[in-house]
Amino acid sequence: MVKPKRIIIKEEYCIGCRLCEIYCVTKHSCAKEIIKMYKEKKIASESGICFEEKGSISFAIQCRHCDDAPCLEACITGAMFRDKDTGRVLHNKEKCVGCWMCVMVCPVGVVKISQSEKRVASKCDLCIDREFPACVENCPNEAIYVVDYEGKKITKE
Amino acid sequence: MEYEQLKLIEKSVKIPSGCGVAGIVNKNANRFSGEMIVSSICMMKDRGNGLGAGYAGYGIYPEFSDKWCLHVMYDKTGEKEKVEEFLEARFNIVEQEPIPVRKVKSLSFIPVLHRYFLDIKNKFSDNLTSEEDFILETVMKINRNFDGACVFSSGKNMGIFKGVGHPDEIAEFYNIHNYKGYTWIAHNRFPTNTVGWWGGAHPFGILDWACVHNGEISSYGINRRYLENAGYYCTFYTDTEVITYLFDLLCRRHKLNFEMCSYVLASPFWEEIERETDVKKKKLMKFLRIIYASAMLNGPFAIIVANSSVLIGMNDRLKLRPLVAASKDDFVFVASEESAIRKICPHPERVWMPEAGKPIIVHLQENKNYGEIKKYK
Amino acid sequence: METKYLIIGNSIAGVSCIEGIRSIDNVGKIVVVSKEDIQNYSRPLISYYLAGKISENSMAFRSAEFYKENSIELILNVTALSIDTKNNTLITNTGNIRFEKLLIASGGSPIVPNIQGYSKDIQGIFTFTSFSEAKKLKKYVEEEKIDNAVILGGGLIGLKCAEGLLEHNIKIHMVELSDRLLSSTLDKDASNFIETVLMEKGCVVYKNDTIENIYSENNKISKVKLKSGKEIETKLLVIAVGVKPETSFVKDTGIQCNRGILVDQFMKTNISNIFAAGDVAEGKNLITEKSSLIAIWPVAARQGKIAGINMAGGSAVYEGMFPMNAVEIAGVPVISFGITAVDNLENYEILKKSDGKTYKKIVLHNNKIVGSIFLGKIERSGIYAGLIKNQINVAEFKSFLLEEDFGLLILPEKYRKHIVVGDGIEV
Amino acid sequence: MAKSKNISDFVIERDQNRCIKCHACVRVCANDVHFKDDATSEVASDDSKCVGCHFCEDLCPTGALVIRKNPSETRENAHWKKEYIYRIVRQAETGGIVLTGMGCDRPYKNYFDHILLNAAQVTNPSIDPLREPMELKTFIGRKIDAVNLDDLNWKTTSIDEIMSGLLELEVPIMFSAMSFGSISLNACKAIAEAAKLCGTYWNTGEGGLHQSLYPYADRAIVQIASGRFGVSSEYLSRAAAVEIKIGQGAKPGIGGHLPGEKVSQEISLTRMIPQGSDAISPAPHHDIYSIEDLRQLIFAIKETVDYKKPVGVKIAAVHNVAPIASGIVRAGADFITIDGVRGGTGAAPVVIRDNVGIPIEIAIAVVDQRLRDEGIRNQISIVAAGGFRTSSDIIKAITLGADAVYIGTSALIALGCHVCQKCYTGKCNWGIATQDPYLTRRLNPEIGTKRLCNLLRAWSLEMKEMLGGMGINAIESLRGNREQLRGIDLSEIELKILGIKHAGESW
Repeated sequence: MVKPKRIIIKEEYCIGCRLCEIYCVTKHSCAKEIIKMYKEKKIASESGICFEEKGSISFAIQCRHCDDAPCLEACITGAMFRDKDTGRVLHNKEKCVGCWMCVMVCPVGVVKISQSEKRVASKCDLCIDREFPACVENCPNEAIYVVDYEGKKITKE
Repeated sequence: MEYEQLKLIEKSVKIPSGCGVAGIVNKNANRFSGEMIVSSICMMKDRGNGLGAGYAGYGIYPEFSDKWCLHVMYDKTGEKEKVEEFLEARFNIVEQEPIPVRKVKSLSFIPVLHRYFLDIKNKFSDNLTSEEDFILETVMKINRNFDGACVFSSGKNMGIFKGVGHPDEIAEFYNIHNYKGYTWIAHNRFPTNTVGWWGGAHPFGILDWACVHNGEISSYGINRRYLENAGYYCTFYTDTEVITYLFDLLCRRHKLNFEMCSYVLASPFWEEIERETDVKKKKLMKFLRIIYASAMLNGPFAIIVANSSVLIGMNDRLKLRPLVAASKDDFVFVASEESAIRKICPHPERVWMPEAGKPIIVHLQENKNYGEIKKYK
Repeated sequence: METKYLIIGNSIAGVSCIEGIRSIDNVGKIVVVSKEDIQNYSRPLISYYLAGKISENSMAFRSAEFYKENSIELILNVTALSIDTKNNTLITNTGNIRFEKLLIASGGSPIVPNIQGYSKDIQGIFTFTSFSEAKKLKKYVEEEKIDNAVILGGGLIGLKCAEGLLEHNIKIHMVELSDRLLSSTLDKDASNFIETVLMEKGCVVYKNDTIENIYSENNKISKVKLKSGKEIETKLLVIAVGVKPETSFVKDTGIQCNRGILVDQFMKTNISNIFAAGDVAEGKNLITEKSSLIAIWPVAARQGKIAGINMAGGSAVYEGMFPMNAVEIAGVPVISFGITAVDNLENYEILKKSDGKTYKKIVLHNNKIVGSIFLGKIERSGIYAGLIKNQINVAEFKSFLLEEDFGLLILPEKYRKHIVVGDGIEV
Repeated sequence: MAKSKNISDFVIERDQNRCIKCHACVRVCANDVHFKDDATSEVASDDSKCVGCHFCEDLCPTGALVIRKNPSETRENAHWKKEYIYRIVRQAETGGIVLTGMGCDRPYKNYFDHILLNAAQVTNPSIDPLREPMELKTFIGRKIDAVNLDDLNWKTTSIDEIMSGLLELEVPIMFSAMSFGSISLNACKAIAEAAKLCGTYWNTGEGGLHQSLYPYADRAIVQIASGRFGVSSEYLSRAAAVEIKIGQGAKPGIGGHLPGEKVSQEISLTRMIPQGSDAISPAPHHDIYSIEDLRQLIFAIKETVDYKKPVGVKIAAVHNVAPIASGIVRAGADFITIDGVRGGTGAAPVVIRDNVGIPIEIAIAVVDQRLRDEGIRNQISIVAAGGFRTSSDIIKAITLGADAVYIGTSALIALGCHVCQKCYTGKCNWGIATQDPYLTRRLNPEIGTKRLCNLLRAWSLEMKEMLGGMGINAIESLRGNREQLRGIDLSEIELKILGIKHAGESW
């Protein structure tokens, strides 16, 4: 199977600014522009990121696209599936009925309950249509970066 | 392309290029008339603008071969008496006379030209480490402290004849054809940096050394300050001066052989040094370049340097000035243009171009004590 | 008929087994037999179907291409009768099939207790485990315009069926044998929450009670009488007391069974080329360290896959899992793990916290989490599943376990680094 | 004490229709300038606490913030400028020494802006750095004036001894002394890694060498200051070179001062001083009261490092810098570091930083000339430090006679510093001049290293262009080559001191 890219988190460089969340929500919103989206409350989706902070340590974690993903096994509708060409674990909002089995088994706890009208699961799709996920692209301190399957860092240059 | 056609083309196209240099050496030290060098340098008349030319001949004073011969020029304010007084205090003046010259209408501002054949007084010579340093110090004193006077040649059995004018005029003025020498170098000047002043013409000499140079030394500023550190003072307002003094410092004082001298003056690039396979040579190249960093000559140049036992031709590290060499029987010719060589030796046995930074070193068979004799390349 | 791989059962265990086999051998012939008549459907979705939330054609959890791509020969309406283990042959109602490797994934069938007055052909009495039953029930409810129903059994199936019927605004009478709803997964406090929510929706719950006899008129159910003496007029009774592993066709075939078919860590039964997986199999329970029957979807999926890999000559080990449940009842999401209701308290430790709308309970046994309940707020509860699976000692951060913002940051650094920096982790 | 009458230096303008109330600025400001109203999640700021470090402005995802100088003006007065007035107000309220960070910010003439470079034309072609190699390689340490015959015939090993005592720099720029303590460990790591990658050296400053920096010790110049922080024989043997710090450009004559808040556990370990105590290095070395004492210390260190590493001395550029330098050379130092008045500091009294010391341009000129007059210039290297802003400053410094330069402030700026001069508070929002883990994590050393390598690469490319323009293809021919410089609008005496001609004079 195709091996997915991964986001590596260096918690020692996360400065706790939470810009990753802002850009994630913006990218996945219909407004696609920060001010418009936040101002007109058109927050169409929550970010795929869970931000955690305790004292001077903080980090933002999102779906790990695990090789042996427990959520793929627990999903009763086939909404959670592995995308053939990119190897990522993706979630099909239409098929999901909101049974929360994926929320139950995700060891990283990054599957959220969507706040939009249809209460279904919601998680990071590693910005399927972009070379670099919005969170990675806008982290001011490279606390999160993308690596290919062998673990080699993928950078702009 | 036939040689004759080549000559025609050259005539028609006016290429304003910098100075012209030429040098001839007879390896068996057979002396020959200065006529040869004159016709060779005059071939490159277009390489000069008539504001300077000059010749240096070796072996021209056989009768005073062991005497130090100073050529001194005094302009109007020149304090000739004071200089001579100063010389009498230090030397026994064996012979002194005006340098024999001939009237040449086109020359102007002609200074008083005099030559002295000297023996160092024994009260000085007893506690002297080296005669050369005494002469050097004397020349520096005259040039710096006596207005209007300047020593422009200070070797043994050799002499420099130079002035403001075309090479043929200067040759005629000094009757160069009357002298016989085994090594001659000549220069035709296109001065840009300093106005035509008789002292500023090439060749530049100190002790036995004489140097002609086509090009510009962009590292002049640091070379000059480095030389002052070692007691050489530049008074001729031309960058060529530093080359002569550097050769004296490196070869005579520090006893570097000429190849090492080229590692300092035209240091190989660091990449080249890295690529060098001979460990000792590599370490030496690197060490010389570190120790003598301020002596490196930067900027484009083609130089011909001579002393009583060697003729050297060298280009800068990028060979931004022409220099070509040829040889026939026991003669070796070096010049800015092949035409200057072909003028006096139409069919040389071998013609070649020295690589950037790699010197041509021609040693005379007689063994002279300048540096370790290295096989002629 | 001959095949290399034969799979009995076409639900998640069977499908995962196909994926397991094909990950090693994508050439060997696979035949799947199913007693039902639909190409692929997800059993837990039948309650969403009943509630009208999803239509029939979105019941499938694998598309038709799945069967084509993996070149699966699916034979429907086949009931397994017996297994001739010596000649590796499965005897079914439509003929015999020789196999090299067999997987028994027949799942479970509803338990129907014998109640006085019950008989199979009385109309209006249903069980609720398969899609065909759900279709019949939905049709019956619509046609008969049922307005009240009795559900025997307050377990997961009973509640999910109740929720489905509530959508048809039917008044529900739920009869539960034990002292609380969802007794197998929740404790008293949590099930009280559920009970109050159901009552608000008009559902009546009778605890410590059961049905003593059933009355019917012209062969259609009319009334039931409870042990407590209460009588309820109804035209609909759903029996949801539980499920037992479908091992009828395995009797006297030499395959060892307890309640379910006993399997080792490679999902093998005592007969080397016969495997079992899913609701029918008894695998290792991580918490009790013994083998037990855990009839839940993720267990069936994992067991099926591991069985498939081993059947195809690969080597995969089933490290064991533990009971876990996620369900949303009347808008209240509930997630539970492992042991939640503990009777003797000597070496267990209970951490509990609840405000009006949420309830959180952690059960610890010598500083390791052995069970938990999350009601109302369930986000990030999977982290606790990870802690149970990896048997992490929680002594140092015990005080944070009930915190609102409990997250990875509180976990021991080595484990956190593995999750944050390392690649994925399976539960 | 009545409310402070000090007015704030900056005002923060928040564009309300850009602000999306994401509270990033509230979370990150170490000076608590921004705060939010929990109920309405509105964001406001307290101008008086702002130091103008621009971190929030840079971070704001919608560019809603603009930091502006406080426009409120005192009456126009060429003598009583606003900053002098409010410095007295502050001292009237505190009675203490007013501290500051960074380098002197007074508008004294910057001589680099009054020196013009040469270019070669017609008679002398400029060299194209894209075609021909341009060599910036520089060697720092003690050399000899002339090679002697025994060396040439390899009878002695003096060639190896001399070569081993030299630092080989790929580019004549090194990272100046900034101790672990005044700057964060991440900053040190970024600088050390960059020095290693770019083939140059970094100075540990007087803060000792932290354990995690041992892998970069072979590229470190370790400092021995009057406080002797973290000095041990291992410290010396691990490093590439040793530098005895006598003075610093920003605070000549006084010692180092690391405020207690910045002395964390890691620092107390590295410096071998109690945690939280002010790290004061006394004004004079208490064992160097004369040039002979310095000579003894130099040779004591040389003995420890078995004469295999260059031992240098760092002095501040003061009035008699030339004779001092000459003395230091004769005392056996292998290189001299001269730190000009514009040199930076983590903490120093503002009156000393702004009024004591002379500009580095002049110091280089006079020291180089003095050593040449005494004929000892070629025995040692001169490293200039203090306020180099561009590669042209560096080229001019080398042309005046320096062998190489130290850059400090410009390196910090590459790491993110905005020269807000508040390093002494230890609350550097950019994670550089601070030990607070909440702030130091903001400097990702991998990014820092990349930015520093880019800076060195950019400057060396520019230097090669300038060299090529002058028709020189090796830095050795530029060092001390003052013919290539011309002064502009400089007085006779200034030209004489700098040893350069005025623009318009030809050779």
